[in-house]
Amino acid sequence: MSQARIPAPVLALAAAGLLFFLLPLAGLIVRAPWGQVGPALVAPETATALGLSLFCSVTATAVALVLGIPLAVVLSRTQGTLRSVLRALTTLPMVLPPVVGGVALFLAFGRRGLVGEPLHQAFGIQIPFTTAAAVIAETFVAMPFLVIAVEGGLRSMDHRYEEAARALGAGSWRVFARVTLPLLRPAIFSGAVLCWARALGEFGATITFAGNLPGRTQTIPLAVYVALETRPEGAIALSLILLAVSLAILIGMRDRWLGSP
Amino acid sequence: MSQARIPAPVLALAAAGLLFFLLPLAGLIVRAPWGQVGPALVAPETATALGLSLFCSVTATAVALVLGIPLAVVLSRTQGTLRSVLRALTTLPMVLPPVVGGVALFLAFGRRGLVGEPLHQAFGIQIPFTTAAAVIAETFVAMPFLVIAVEGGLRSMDHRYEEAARALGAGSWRVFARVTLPLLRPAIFSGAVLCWARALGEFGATITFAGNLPGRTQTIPLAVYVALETRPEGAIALSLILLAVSLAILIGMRDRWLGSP
Amino acid sequence: MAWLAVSLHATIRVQRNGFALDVDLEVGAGETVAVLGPNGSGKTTLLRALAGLIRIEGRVELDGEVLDDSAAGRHVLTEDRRVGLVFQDHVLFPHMTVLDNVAFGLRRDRIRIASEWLARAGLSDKAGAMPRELSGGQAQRVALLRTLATEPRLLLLDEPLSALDVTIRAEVRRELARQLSGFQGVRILVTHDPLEAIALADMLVVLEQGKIVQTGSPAEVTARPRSRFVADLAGVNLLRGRGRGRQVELDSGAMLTAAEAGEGDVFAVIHPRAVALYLARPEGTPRNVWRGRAEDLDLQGERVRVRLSGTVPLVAEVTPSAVRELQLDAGAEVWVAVKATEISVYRA
Amino acid sequence: MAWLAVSLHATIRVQRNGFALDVDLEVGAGETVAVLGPNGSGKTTLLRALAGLIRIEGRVELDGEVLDDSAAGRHVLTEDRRVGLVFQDHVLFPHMTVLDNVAFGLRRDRIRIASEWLARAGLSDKAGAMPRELSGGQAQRVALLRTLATEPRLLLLDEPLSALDVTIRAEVRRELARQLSGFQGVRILVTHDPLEAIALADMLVVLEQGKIVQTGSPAEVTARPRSRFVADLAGVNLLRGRGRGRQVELDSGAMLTAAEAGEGDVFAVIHPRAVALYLARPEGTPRNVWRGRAEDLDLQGERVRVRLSGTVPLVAEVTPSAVRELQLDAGAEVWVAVKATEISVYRA
Amino acid sequence: GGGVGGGPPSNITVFAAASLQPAFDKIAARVKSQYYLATTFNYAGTQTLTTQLIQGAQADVFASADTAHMTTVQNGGLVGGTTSVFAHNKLEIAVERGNPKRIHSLADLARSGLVVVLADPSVPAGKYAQEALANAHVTVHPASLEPQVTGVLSKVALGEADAGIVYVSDIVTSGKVDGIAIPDAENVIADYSIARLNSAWNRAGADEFFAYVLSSQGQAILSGAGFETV
Ligand SMILES: Nc1ncnc2c1ncn2[C@@H]1O[C@H](COP(=O)(O)OP(=O)(O)OP(=O)(O)O)[C@@H](O)[C@H]1O
Ligand SMILES: Nc1ncnc2c1ncn2[C@@H]1O[C@H](COP(=O)(O)OP(=O)(O)OP(=O)(O)O)[C@@H](O)[C@H]1O
Ligand SMILES: [Mg+2]
Ligand SMILES: [Mg+2]
Repeated sequence: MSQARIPAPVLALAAAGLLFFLLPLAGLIVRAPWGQVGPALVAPETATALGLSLFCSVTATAVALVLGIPLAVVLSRTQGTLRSVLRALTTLPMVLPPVVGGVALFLAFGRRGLVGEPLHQAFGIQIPFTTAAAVIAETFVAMPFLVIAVEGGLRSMDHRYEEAARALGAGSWRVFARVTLPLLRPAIFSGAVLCWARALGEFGATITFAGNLPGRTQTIPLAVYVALETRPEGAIALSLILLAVSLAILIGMRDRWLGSP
Repeated sequence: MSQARIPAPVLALAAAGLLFFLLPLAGLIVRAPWGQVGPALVAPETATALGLSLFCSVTATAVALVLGIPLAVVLSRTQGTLRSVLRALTTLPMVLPPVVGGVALFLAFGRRGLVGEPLHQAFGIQIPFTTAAAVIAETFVAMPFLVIAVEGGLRSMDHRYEEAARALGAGSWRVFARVTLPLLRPAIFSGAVLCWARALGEFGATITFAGNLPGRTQTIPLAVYVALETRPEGAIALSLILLAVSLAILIGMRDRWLGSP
Repeated sequence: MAWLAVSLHATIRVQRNGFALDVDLEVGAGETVAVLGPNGSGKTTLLRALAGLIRIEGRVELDGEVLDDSAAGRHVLTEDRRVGLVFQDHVLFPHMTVLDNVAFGLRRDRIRIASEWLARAGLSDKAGAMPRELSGGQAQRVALLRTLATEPRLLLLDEPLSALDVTIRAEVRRELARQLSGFQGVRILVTHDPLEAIALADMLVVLEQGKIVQTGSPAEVTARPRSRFVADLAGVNLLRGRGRGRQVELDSGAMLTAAEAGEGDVFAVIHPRAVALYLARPEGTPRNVWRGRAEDLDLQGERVRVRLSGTVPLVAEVTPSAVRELQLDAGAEVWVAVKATEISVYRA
Repeated sequence: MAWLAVSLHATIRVQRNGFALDVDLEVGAGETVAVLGPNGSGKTTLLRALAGLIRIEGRVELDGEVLDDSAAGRHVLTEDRRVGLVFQDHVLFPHMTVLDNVAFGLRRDRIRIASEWLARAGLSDKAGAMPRELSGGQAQRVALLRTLATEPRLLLLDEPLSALDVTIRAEVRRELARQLSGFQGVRILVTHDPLEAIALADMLVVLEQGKIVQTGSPAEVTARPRSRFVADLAGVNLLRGRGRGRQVELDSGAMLTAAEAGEGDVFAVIHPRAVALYLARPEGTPRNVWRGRAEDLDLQGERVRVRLSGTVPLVAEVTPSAVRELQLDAGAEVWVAVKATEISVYRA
Repeated sequence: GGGVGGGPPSNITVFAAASLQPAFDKIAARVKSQYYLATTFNYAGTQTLTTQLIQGAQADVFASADTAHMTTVQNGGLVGGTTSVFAHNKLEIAVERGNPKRIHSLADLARSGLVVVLADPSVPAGKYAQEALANAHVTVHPASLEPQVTGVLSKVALGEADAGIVYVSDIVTSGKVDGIAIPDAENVIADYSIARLNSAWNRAGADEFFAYVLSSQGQAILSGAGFETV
């Protein structure tokens, strides 16, 4: 293919943009306390925090898929003002400072929260300070990315496939499961990747709502924050490990999964 | 239109998803220290911080547009492994815990940083602790959202428009400015909204790299953080003001701007 | 309106900003109706309304069952209507094999029945293929099978052949004709192609701007076009005027002599073959003789169509040898003659 | 190969997984070439290669200027070629007015020149309209103007009429013919429609699977088809066999008697009109008489096409009255006769 | 620096631990009216401030919540004068208003069913809390180890945690929780340290601020905010 040349100023700006991303990462790598990476890597706490990070971010992504895809479907059917309002409401967790997000989660799911209080009094269930709380915090912050990506996919989807399925006698569930979902796969996947990445880096809401307990709620970003207090070098080493793992996962994902719908 | 019914379980999950977003927001509103909202609203620091927040987030979005659209154009032209690698690199700032992102920005643009040091020695320019630093921190964290949205738009664009323009004798710059950019408008706009929302809520990288200087780098999320230390009610009141402003802006945006390309 | 013992009764009104569809339709069991009309005349809208994909004002009754009745608030969902819908460009599910596509609408014994349909159509070897691996013609045939396999009571075909190659189209049209002949329900076929309509339909319905402007058997409709669109379809010249005995006064003022004309507003149809061209004024029987100018010539197979301007703008169809003899060229001045007996006049 | 004093010389090879285009083309100044071929035969690929939108192996020379020469590593960018490209579905810039679309390719006096082009085409009143407000035919005419306004040396048209309504198509075809007649460069027109090709082109090029299988004037090509595709286009029966004096031995084993047959591999063409059908074995001149079975009947205007199976599978074209007399029906057994003089035989 | 009745009021930048905000804001107001010296604060966690200073941040005064970070900054050659401890802070048990869980001593924190939140041992408050618990021979299973004292405080204030160990000054500032005193025998004292920095642009102003914090007026303000004076 001989595609249109990219104009030189555009190329230059793109290079500047890439550099803007790469320089800080390069800084981390160049100034990295490489001596600390080895010990950090073998430290049992690292493995625990990394495992917990992956577990929580993957679970949060799964929850976001289960709740977010239906929400996107409903959003994509709305019109006009209702649509703007719903869409703005789903975007708000992105704007809310994460620490306040954590406070908001307390107010909803905490021991004194709107839902948490009856839950606590009826069943003695306490959500804060558990791994579940970490998952909830990450889901709250990261789900908007999934919802927005899937909704975009739905809007640009060819709805005649669904119509054809209905004309063939498929009920609403069958249309959704056998036609809509498979056709949405690329949008779902790219939304899930964004959501997962955001969940993996989540800090503020998690530390507020789930607290910081190694092995239970201390994900890598929390461990990094704590380590910054006493051994900044170790914190950077830990961040590099997180980056390397994410980079490997992101690159390992098949290109075709990431394609536009 | 009589569109396919949404299956009941999907509706139920969507309601659960919406509730999941709305409950914490409702918690904030129900438990809000309404008595404090008034004073917070009229406090001169609030206006300063809000103005700074809007200024920084809008500037960061502008920078992200200038650097991110070209980057997305280049990304959309790459194939195979290179594409995966570049795409993963652009996604990394999402994964990096923001505080570490701030440290990375020091390592790149700080007085001792890769670029900052020569800059400081040659021209005496210092980036950290300036409003520019706040803009840089927000751009670093928020730009990936724009890049990924625009790249998606580019991939699903009909490239025959560009081919038609070339066949009409338009050089690469004219094709880009008069055809590609206008056709990309919806994707650019929706990416810019995501980017702006993320920049508006940015905290970790900003406080680390730009510091917490009222009137210079203290955006609302930073003011909220400081207020949480001493008067948590004020902090929540401040967050509510931020939420209300963002909600108004998000709803005010025309629906058609947000449509998929 | 009394409901007769026929299979589909529909009174459909759809209002959209700037467009209104307003159609009454009655079709007998086992009949094929071809719906023709210019772009944007509402053909697709009509099919979508019958399929239940859009809400209508009015009433649709199929085989005694009321599918839509806006007065009674009744609306049967598309999936419960047992209608079959075939789109212009197949719309096969891209993520399923051909076999799974055909099996999609079946309830039980799905794979066996779908395989049988494929086998009957000679497409067994494509059962495991994905839609993108099929040629356009094969894909459209599979789409047809997929719909027929569900044994719909009402079959709706929206330009099923128009996306196909001319060379494949004849083949798929043959197959369609064969399949339709074995199908018992009501069939409604939207098409742009008059040949397709005439080959496949028992009745034509011509839509323009959301209204039915003409309906009848293919022979009736093409013999007595009532609009420019139908005249173009039938390839004839359509003139409009006022009848005065055996004369027709055209809107342009020119007079036409026909075998019979009647009184009042009339249409006059002249087949292009009946339009004769001469270099000199012809003497003899033709009553209608004017001067004209050949605007352009269009070779169509073994005939040349000549578009004439002048007193009465017409299209003439002549042989290539006539073109040579007359030394016809765009811009040439000629005499135009039409025999009175070749002009068919009927009430507007 | 010696380069003659004609305007376009192209030797184009494009390799894609599973598909290879390999074409040599020479076109004189002011000539129109129609490229025909089944779906996927590489017609669009050829135009894109000429436009410089894909890199090729080989050489393209236009009016003495080398646009592509893979051996010398030369590749002139599309925007510097002065080629015009018109797509099947107009591809007007949706965010610009009609006037801005037409002015897009102009260098100076853009608005004035664009307005003139629109005025000449009678589209001045649409100058301020956005493309979505145009009908399909108008949009395609604007797309054509937009390209012609840049005065390209090479005009590439990729099925410019196929997205249009049958009724508008004739009108746009006329306009296209008029515009093309005023255009001095080389024109290459991809089409599916044999009528269009014959009406507009000086030379036909038939592509199949990336290779040119036949080339020549419309009359030559349709008179002597060399492939099933061309025979279908021309609407004739094509048979293949070995010539033995006046006999042709078909691949199926049947023998055909022609006026002249020659020796070696040959094609035999029989026009459907020359195929006569009888209920009883005909006595008399026809040398070629077989039994056959009417597989299906296809009404085409005032003729009926009958597809026959049997010793020699053929298509016959008869009048509707003949169908009634013979009581022809799908499945009817008939006698098939073809006069030896109606069979044209030529070397394969 | 700006003298009384002198030229235009001058300005200093103070990097201060976030817990000092209530006291330092008052001090700044006084300094401004008495010396025409405007103060710009950069309040953040001591650790963040340390990172920023090491990365070359310009500031006139640094007020740290412990001596360890001050030592780090000093070892980096960034301190331009003497360092001085200007306040102490004692630990207290923070409980919900009205003390519904009836917690009266460190030993009560070991009760099962209580949600106790501590600061992480990597921050001074956490380290001191551990020392205090060790002094009292109590083993606590915390629900969370907060990297910031605020985290402990806000969780108790919101009622999500039953108790936490924080500084007295935090309880005074917060006003949302009750404090249960820890006997001196078990308690640990934190030292707050202040210094003028090498990078100071306004040395005179920095020294004025430094002196005011250690003056009796300054100490009175700190005392009012819950700190123990030196
Ligand atoms: N989704 C839609 N929303 C609004 N208007 C529409 C929509 N689809 C079609 N229309 C309008 O409704 C009218 C009828 O359109 P319809 O598609 O039924 O025409 P059609 O006869 O099928 O045309 P074609 O021959 O182009 O397929 C047109 O004016 C069209 O612009
Ligand atoms: N972008 C592409 N990438 C890979 N293969 C392609 C691409 N476009 C076309 N092809 C393949 O190249 C071959 C030639 O395609 P081309 O579009 O040139 O055919 P065409 O003759 O124009 O067909 P049509 O009549 O359908 O327009 C086909 O086998 C097609 O599948
Ligand atoms: Mg339609
Ligand atoms: Mg093509």
